[in-house]
Amino acid sequence: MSITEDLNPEIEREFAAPFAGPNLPTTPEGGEVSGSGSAWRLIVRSFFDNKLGILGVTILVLLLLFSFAGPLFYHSDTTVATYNINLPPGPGHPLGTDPSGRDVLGRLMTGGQDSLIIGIISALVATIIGTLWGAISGFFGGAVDTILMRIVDVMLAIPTIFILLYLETIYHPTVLLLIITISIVSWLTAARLVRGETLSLRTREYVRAVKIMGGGRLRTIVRHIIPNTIGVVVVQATFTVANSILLLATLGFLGFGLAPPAADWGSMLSGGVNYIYDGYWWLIYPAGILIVLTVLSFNFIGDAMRDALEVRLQRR
Amino acid sequence: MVGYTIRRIIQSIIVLLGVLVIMFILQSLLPNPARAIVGVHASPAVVHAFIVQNYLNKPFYFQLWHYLYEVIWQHTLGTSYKLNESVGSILKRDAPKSFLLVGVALLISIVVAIPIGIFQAVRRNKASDQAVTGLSFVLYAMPTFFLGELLILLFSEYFHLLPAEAPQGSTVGQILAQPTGLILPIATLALVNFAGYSRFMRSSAIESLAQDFIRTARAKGLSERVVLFKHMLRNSLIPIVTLIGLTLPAVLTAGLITEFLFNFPGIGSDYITALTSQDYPTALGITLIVAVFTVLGNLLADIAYAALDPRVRY
Amino acid sequence: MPLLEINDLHTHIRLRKGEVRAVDGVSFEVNVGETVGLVGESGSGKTMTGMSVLGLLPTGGYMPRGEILFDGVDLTKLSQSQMRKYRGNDIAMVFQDPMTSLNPVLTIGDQIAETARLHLGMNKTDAEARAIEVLSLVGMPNPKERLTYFPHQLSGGLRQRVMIAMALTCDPKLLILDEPTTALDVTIQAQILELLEDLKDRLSMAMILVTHDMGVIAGRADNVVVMYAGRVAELAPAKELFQMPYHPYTEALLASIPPLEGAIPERLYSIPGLPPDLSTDLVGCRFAPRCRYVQDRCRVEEPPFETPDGYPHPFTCFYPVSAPDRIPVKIVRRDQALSKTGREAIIELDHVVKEYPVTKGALVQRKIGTVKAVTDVSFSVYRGETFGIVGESGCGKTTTGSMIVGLEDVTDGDIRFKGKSIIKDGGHYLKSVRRDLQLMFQDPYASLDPRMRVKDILSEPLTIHRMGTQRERDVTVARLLREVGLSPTAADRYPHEFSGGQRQRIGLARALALQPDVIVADEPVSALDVSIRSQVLNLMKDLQAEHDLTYIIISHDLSVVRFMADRIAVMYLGKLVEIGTEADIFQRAKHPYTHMLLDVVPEANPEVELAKEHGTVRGEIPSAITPPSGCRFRTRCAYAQDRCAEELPDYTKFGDEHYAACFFPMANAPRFAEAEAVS
Amino acid sequence: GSSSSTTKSSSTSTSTATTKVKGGTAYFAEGPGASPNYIFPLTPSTNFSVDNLARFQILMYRPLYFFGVGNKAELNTSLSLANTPVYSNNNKTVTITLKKYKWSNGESVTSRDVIFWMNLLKANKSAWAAYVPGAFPDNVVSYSAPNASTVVFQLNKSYSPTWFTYNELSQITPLPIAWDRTSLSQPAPSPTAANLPDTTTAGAVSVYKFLNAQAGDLSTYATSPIWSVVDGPWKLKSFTTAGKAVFVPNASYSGPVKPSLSQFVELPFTSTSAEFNVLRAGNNAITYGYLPVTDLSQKSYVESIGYKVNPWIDLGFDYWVENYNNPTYGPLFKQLYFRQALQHLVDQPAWITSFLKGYAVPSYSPVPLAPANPFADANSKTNPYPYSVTAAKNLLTSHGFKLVNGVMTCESPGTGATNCGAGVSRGLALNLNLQYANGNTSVTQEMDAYASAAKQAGINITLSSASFNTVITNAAPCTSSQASCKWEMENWAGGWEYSPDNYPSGGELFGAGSGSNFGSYSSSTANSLIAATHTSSNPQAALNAYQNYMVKQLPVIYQPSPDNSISLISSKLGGVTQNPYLNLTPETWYFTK
Ligand SMILES: Nc1ncnc2c1ncn2[C@@H]1O[C@H](COP(=O)(O)OP(=O)(O)OP(=O)(O)O)[C@@H](O)[C@H]1O
Ligand SMILES: Nc1ncnc2c1ncn2[C@@H]1O[C@H](COP(=O)(O)OP(=O)(O)OP(=O)(O)O)[C@@H](O)[C@H]1O
Ligand SMILES: [Mg+2]
Ligand SMILES: [Mg+2]
Repeated sequence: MSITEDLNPEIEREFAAPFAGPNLPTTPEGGEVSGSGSAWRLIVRSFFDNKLGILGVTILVLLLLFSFAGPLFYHSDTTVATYNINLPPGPGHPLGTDPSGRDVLGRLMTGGQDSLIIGIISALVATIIGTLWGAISGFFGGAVDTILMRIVDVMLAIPTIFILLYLETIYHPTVLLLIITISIVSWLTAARLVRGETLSLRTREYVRAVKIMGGGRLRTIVRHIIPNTIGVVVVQATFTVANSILLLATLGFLGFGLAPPAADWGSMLSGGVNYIYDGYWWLIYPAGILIVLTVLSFNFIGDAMRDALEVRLQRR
Repeated sequence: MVGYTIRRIIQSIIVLLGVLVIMFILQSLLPNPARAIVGVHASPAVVHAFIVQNYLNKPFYFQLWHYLYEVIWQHTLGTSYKLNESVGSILKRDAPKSFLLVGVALLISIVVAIPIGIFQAVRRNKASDQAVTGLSFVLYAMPTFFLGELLILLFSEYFHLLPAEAPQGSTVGQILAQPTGLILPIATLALVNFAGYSRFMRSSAIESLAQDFIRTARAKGLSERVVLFKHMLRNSLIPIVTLIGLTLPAVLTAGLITEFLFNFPGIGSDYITALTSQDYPTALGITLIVAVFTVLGNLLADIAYAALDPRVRY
Repeated sequence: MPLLEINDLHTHIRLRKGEVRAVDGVSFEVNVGETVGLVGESGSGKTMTGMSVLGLLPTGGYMPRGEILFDGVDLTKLSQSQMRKYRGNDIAMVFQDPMTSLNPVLTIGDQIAETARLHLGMNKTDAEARAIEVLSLVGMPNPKERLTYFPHQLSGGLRQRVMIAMALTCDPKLLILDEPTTALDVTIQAQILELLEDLKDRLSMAMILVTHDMGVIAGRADNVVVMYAGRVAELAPAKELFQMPYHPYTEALLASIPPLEGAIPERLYSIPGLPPDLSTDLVGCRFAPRCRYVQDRCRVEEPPFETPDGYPHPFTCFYPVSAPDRIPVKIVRRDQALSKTGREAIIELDHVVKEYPVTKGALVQRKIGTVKAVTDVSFSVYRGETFGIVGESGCGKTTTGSMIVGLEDVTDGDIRFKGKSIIKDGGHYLKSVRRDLQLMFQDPYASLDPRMRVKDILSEPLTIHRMGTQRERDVTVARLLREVGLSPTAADRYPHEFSGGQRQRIGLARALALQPDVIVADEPVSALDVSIRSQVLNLMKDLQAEHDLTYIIISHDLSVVRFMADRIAVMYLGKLVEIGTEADIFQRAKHPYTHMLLDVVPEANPEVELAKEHGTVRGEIPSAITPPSGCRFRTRCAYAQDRCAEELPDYTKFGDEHYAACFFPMANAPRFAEAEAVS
Repeated sequence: GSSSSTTKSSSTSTSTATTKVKGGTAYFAEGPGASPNYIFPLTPSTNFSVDNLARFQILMYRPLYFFGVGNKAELNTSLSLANTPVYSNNNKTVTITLKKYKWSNGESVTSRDVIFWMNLLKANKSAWAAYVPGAFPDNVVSYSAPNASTVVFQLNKSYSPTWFTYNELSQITPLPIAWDRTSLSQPAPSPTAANLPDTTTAGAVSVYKFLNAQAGDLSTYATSPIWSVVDGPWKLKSFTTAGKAVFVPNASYSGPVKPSLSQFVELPFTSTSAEFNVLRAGNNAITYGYLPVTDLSQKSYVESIGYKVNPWIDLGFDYWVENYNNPTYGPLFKQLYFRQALQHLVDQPAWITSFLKGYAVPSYSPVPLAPANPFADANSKTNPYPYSVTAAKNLLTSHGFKLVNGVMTCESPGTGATNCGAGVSRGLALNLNLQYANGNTSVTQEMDAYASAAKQAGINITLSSASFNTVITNAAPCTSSQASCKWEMENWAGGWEYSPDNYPSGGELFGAGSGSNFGSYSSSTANSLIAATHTSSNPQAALNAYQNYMVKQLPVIYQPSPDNSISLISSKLGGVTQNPYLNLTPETWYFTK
C-alpha cells in the first residue's frame, strides 16, 4: 500500500487568490462570472504546475512507448529459448540474453506489457470494487456499514502477501490470475477511503439538497456521492498501480510470477538476482530500474494529482 | 476507557474469527497437501492415513471448528505437518525474533522519519527537502528484496563490512549476541518503512504548521524550536500513530521478505517454508499470530491516539 | 508620542505566480488607552496589517516599504529574534477562532504559563500563579481548576477568554484583536467585548480591534480605520465616522447594514461587484469600479490619503460624499395589512419535539442520553409572510427548519402543510408536496455540488420531478438565472467559479426552480460579507413579492431578521420563548431572554452603543442534554424566582399575535422602543 | 557430463596427503528448509527424509546394513552392524549374524535389539513411512533370535536376495532396550529382562507412542536419557528447534572408523542463496557447503577462498510424468511413438553443458549410470532417443499428424501403423500443458528449451511453474473421469532417489496401481518384469530385462539428473566421501594443516 494516501491527504497550502472578476457597472446585479473551466481542467492545470507530476507523466509515457511501441521497432523472438544463455550485451543483443537464451531487451518490452497491464488493470478493478464497497458502506451506514467494514478489517488483518501466496498456490500464475489476485488484495484501502469520503459527503448540504428536491438514494449515490469521490479515487488508483507493480515484483521474487516465455519485470528481476554475484548486471539492473521507474512515475503522478485536487478543494 | 477497550477487544476477536474463516476457506481451495507432505515414495495407504488423521477429508467448517476446539480447549495451534512440532512452539520460538527484527526496524524508521519529516516541512520545497523527497520516493519505489540484495552486494560483497546473513539461533538472546548480522536486515526494513513514514510525517507537519495555533504560538514570541517541538510535534504525531497501526500488515510483509532474504530464523522464513511445503497448520498459525499482532497494533495505535490527543476520550 | 505609529506600511506576499499586495500603504496611529478599530470587507488587509505589526507574515511575506514605530522603535527593521521579545510581551494578539487558535493537545494552563515563563522569566509555580491570576482577570470561573483543562473542554466563550488571558499574561502595552468575537454568539460577544473594554481601562493598554462588524466598532472604538483593498479608505473618530462618512465606501458599508431601530427600509443599499484582486496592478482609485460617485479621474489617478481642507479627518477620495448626496433610505413601511386575518396558515407546528439520541461506542451503540434539540414548539406561518426564527447557537433553529421541510423526522407532535400533516401518513403527502417546501442553505460553498455545472444544478430538481422537456428546462434555467441576477453565461460554469454571494444566488435559484410555496432559509447570509449580504437580502425580498413566497428565515442576526420578517419567533434551548410581530418583538418584548438578546446586539451607531447599559448577559447556555427544569432560561435570568424552576411557564397572550412564556414578563419596553420611529 | 562428474567425485577421497590434525569443528550446511526434526529411527512419513535419516539419525543410530562404499552404491559390509545375510531355503529364510557393537550405555548390540525393532514395526507398521502393504514386514512370516548374535527371518515366499537385502533389510535399525519403556520416569529396562512391553502388540503400541511423543519434543533431543543411548560414532551435544545440531564423538563407539573431529555442526538455511551469501562472506562459517547451480560461475571465486568444488551424486534418475489417464491426451500418451517424439525433444547433452555446467548425469533409464553401481547394464548407457527435432516430427507425421497453423494435429485417427492410435480423435491438436517446480533456474532453462524445441516440432507446450509441492500434488494418479485428472505433464524436478529402497528396481514406480506411479503407466510386460526383479533368484538378469524394457518403452520422459548438490568443501577438510545414498559420515573427516 502507499503509506501516504490513507489518512489526511497532504495539504500543500498554496494560497488561492480569491475569486475575482471585472466589476463593470453594466454587469448583471450579481456580478459577472469568469470562466476558468471545469474542475477537471483546473486540476489538470494545477497538475502540470507540479514538476514531479510532469516528470511522472513523462516517465510513464516513455515506459508505455518502450513496452508497447518498442516491439514494433525492435524485433526479437522472446518466446523461443536458445542455448546462448546469459550472454553479455553485444551485437544482436543490446542488453544481453537471459538464462534461457532469450533477448533481454525484447523480454523487457514484453515483460513491460504484462507488468503494466497487470498493474493498471488490477488497480482499476480494485478501485472500482473498493469505491462501490466504500460508497455503499458509507452511504447506508448502520448494519450494512458494520458488516462491510468488518470484512475489510479482516482482510486488512492478513498481510497482503499472505493472501496472495495462498491464491497463487492454487492456480498457475497467468496474467488474468495475477490481475484477479492482486485486485482481491488491493481494494481494501480504496474501500476505506471512499467510505470515509462518503461519510462526510453524506452530510454535505448539496447531498441533503437532493432530498429536499425529492431525489432518491440512487440519484444521490450515482449523481452526487460517487462523482465527488472521484478525485480521491483517482489518486488512490494511481498509488494502487504503483503498489500492484511492487506486489507483482515481490510475487516474482517468491517464485509466483508469470512462467516463461511470458515475462513480468518482477520475475525477471528476481531471476536475475540469482546471478547477483556473477556480474550479470543486465539481468538485474534494467528490470530493477524499470520497476523503480514505473513505481516512481505512478507515485509522482499520484502525488501531483493529490496536490492538484487539494488546490481545487482550497478554491471551493 | 475500560468499556471502550473491552468493546475493541470483542471487535478484535470477531475480526480474528473472520481471519480464520477466510483462511480456512482459502485452505479448502488449496490442493490436498497429503502427497506433498508424505513424499514421492509414500504409498497411497500412507497418504490416505495422513488425510484422515488431519481431517483433510472433512469440509472446511469442520476443520475450522476443530481448529477452534484446539485453540480454545487444547491451547495449541495444531501440529506442523512437516516440522514435528506444535505450531505453538514454533511460534513461541520464532515469533519473538521476528517481532524483534520488525520492531527494531520500525522503531528506527519512525525515530528517523519524524525529525526528517519535520525538517522537510520546515524547509519545504528547498533543495534539501527535495533531495530527501527524491530519496524517499526512490526507496519507496524499490521492491524490498531488490533493496536488500543491493545492500548485501554493497556491504558484504563489495566492502566486506557486514555479514550477508542474519544471526542464527533459536532464542532472541542468541540473535542479539551477533549484532553485526542484524544490521543489514534491519537497515533494509527500516529504509523501506522510512520512505513512507517520512513522506507522511512531512505532510502531517506541513498541515500542522498551517494551523492557527502555530500562529498563536509564534505570536507569543516563542522560538521556532519551541514552536516546532512543543506545539507542532504532538499534533502532527497524531495521524502518524494511526498510520503506523494501519501500515503494520505492510511492514510485516516487508519483514517476511527480509527474513527470507537474509535467512533470518523468524516466522517470516517459516511462513514461506511452510507454504512451499504445504505445511498448512504452520502457515495458518503464523497468519493468525500476524493478524493478532496487526489487530493489537491497531488497538495500541488507537490507545496511543487517545493518549496523544486529549480530544479523544473513549 | 503615540504608542504605535504605522507609516505608509506595505506588506506584500510573494506567490509562485506574482505577488499579492495585501497591505498597500497604510498609515495610522494608536495611543495609549485608545482603541483603534480596523474595518473593511473580507480581504481588505485588516489581518495582514495586524500581523505586520507582530512581524508574523505568511511564507513569502515581506514589508518592502513603510515603518511601524512602537515606542519609537521601528519594528520592520528588527530581526526575528528581536521581534520575539515583543511578541506576547509588549504586543499581544488575540485571534478570531479560539478553537483553532489554541493548541488542542496542551492544557490551557500550560499555554498561558508558557508566555509567563518565556517573557517574565518565571519558574513553573510562579507562571502557574500568573496563569490563575490572568484567568480570574478575564472572568474564568474556578481558574485554578481550569488550568488542567484542554481547550475542547471549554465553551467557545470561555476559550476566547483563555485566548485573552494568554494575551494579557505579560501586561502588553498593545493588544491586537483579530475578529475576537466573530465566531461567538451575540450574547457571548457582548460579554467578551465588555471584558475587553474593562481590561483596557484597568490595564491602560492600547487596542487594535479588527472586525468587519460596524456595530462592534461603533461601541468599542475610539478611532476607526476603514480599509479597502489594502489601503485606508477613511480614518476618523468613531462618532464622526458614523455621523458623516466622506468616503463613498464607508458610506456604502454603513448603508448596507439593516437597521435595528427606526423604520425598516424596503431595500438595502448594496455595493455592486467585488473587491479587486490585489495581485494585479491597480490603477486609479480602487473603489472606483463599485463607486456611485465615480468620475473619470478616479479611474486613472489614485487619490491620496489626506485630510482635505475643510474636512475633519483624512480619507482617500477625490469626490467625498456630501450630506445631500447621501444614499437615501427608501422608507416604505411594510404593508400593515399583513396581519393574519383572512390569511391561511400554510405551515403549522403542533407541539413539535425533536430529540437526538446521544450514543457512544463503535460496535455496540449505547444510548447515553438525548439532546433535546426542540421541545414542544408550536406556531403557524401564514401564506405570503416572512417568519423569522432567532436565538442563540444550538437553540434548535436549524432543527426546526429541517423538520418543516421534512428533512428531519419529528420525535413527537405534528407539522401540517396547508392543513394536512406531512408526518402522519408515512410521507405520502410529503412526497406530493415536496416541491412546495424548499430549503435555502446557509453555506453557499457546501450546498452546490462542485462537480456539476450550474445548469445541471438548476435543472436537477426539474429532472427529478420530470418537469418539462430538456428545452423547457433550459428556458427555465435561463429565467431563474435572470431572476437571481446572474448572466446567462453562468449556466455553463461550475460553482467554484463564483463568489460567495453569487453562489448564494444560485442556491436561491435552485430553491425557486420548483416554484415552491414555502422557502426555509437557514442563515442565508451569515457566511457573506456585509456588502454582499444586502444584495442577497434585497433579492430575496424581490423574489418574494414576485412569486408570492412564504419565507421562514432562520438567523442569529437580529438585524437581518428584523429587516426581513413580519413575525418573529424567539427560541431558547429548544423552546419557543416568545413570538410576535416584528414590532411586538423589537418594541414590546416581554420575555427577559428577548430583552437580553436585543440589549446586546451591537448597533452601528456609537451613540446608542455608548449609552448601553452593560452587564445584562449572565452565564452560559446550559447543555441541551440536561436542560434546566421549569423555565429553561431561568439559570441566566435576572428575574428568576423559585417558581421558574418548579413550573413550566405557559404562553401568555400580550397582543393579537404576541405570546411569551414567562411568569414574570418584562413591564418595560426593550431599549429600541425608545428611539422614535420615523414614519 | 557423466564421465567427467564421475571422475571429479572420485578424486575427493584421495585428496592430497597433508598433515592430519586431530580435533576441530566442521560446519555442514543443511539444504534450504531441510533441517532435521525427527530423531526416532522408526520414522513416520511426514518426517521420512534424507535430512532426518541419512544426515541425522544415522550419525547416532546405525542401521543394521549400511549402504554406500565411498562413492559407490553398494552394501557396505564394514560399516554394517551385521555380516552379509545368508539366504537359504530357496531364498525363504534369512539368517543374520551381528557383529560386536556396543551401545553408549555399555550394553551390547544384540539380536534382541533387532527383535525390538521388528516388534515395534509389526505393531505400528502403518505409522512407518516405508510401509507398503504386503511388503516388509508383512512378508516376514516370523522372526526369531536363536542367540544373542543371530536373527532368523522366515519369509512368505522366495525373494531375490539382492532385492531383499537392499530394500527390506536395509530398513532395519536395531534399537537399544533402554528405549523399551512407556515413560521417562521408568528406569531403563535390562536387556535380559523378560516380558518387556514390546513383546506384546499392545505393549509395542504404547512403547511406540511414548517414543514418538518423545521425538516430538525437539527441545529435549540433546538432553533426553532415551536419545542419548547411541551406537553410532556421534552423540548429540546440543540441538535447536530451528535445526542447528551439534554433534560430539561418541566416546564408546565400537565401530571401525572413529571420529577425528572434536565437533560436527549442522547449520540450517532458508534458501540456497542465503547459504551461499554466508559461504561467500568467508570466515569459515561453513566448512562443508554447497554451490547453487545459478552461481556456478562463482566456482573460481569459491576456490580462491579455500573451497574444493565436488559434485555429490546420489543414486537416482530424473524424469517427468505424463498423465496416461488424461481424458484428452491420455490416449496419445499411451502411444509409444508419441512418447518417443517427446523424448527426442530432450537435448540432454546440451542441457547438461549449458544449464547444469556439467554437474549432471544423463538419464536414459530407471537404473542410473552414475554414481558407480553394479546395477546398470550396457543398454542403460546409450540414449536410444537422442535429441532430434526432425525425428520427433517424423514420428508424428508418420502417425497421422499434420501441421495445422503451426501445430501438429491428428488428421488420420485409427489404430493402424500410420494412424494416430487408439482413442486419438481427428483434430486433436498438440497443445500441451507442462507444469514444473520453480525455485531452480536450471529447471526453468530446461523447460524453456524443451518448449522451444517442441514448438519447432509442432508441439505447443504451455509452461507454468509452481512450488515442488504443488507440482507433486497435482501429479496425483487419477482416473480419467476425475476432475483432478486434467493435468497433462508434471515435472517436480526431483525424479526418483533410490533411498531407502536402495535397489533400483522401481517396484513402486511403474507397476500398475503402485503408489508412486503418478502418471498411471500401465503395462503387463512391465508388471511381470518388475515382479521378477523382486523374486528372481538371478537378480541381475531380471534387473537387466527390466531396465532394457524401460529404456525403450519410456514410461516417463527422462531428463538429465542433476547432481544432488555441488559440494563446497573447505580445502582444509580431508577424508570426505560423498555417499551415493546421501548418508553423512563425518567420522571419516579430518582437518589438515
Ligand atoms: N498567506 C497568504 N498568502 C497570500 N495572500 C494572502 C495571504 N493571506 C492573505 N492574503 C491576501 O492578502 C489580502 C489581505 O488579507 P487579510 O487576511 O489581511 O484580509 P482581511 O481583511 O483580514 O479579511 P477577512 O475579513 O477575510 O479576514 C487578501 O487579498 C488576501 O487574499
Ligand atoms: N444530528 C444531530 N445529532 C445530535 N444532536 C444534534 C443533531 N443536530 C443538532 N443537534 C443538537 O441539537 C441542538 C439544536 O441544534 P440546531 O442545529 O438546531 O441549533 P441552531 O439553533 O441551528 O444553532 P446554530 O445557530 O449553531 O446553527 C444542538 O444542541 C445540537 O447540538
Ligand atoms: Mg482577517
Ligand atoms: Mg443552525
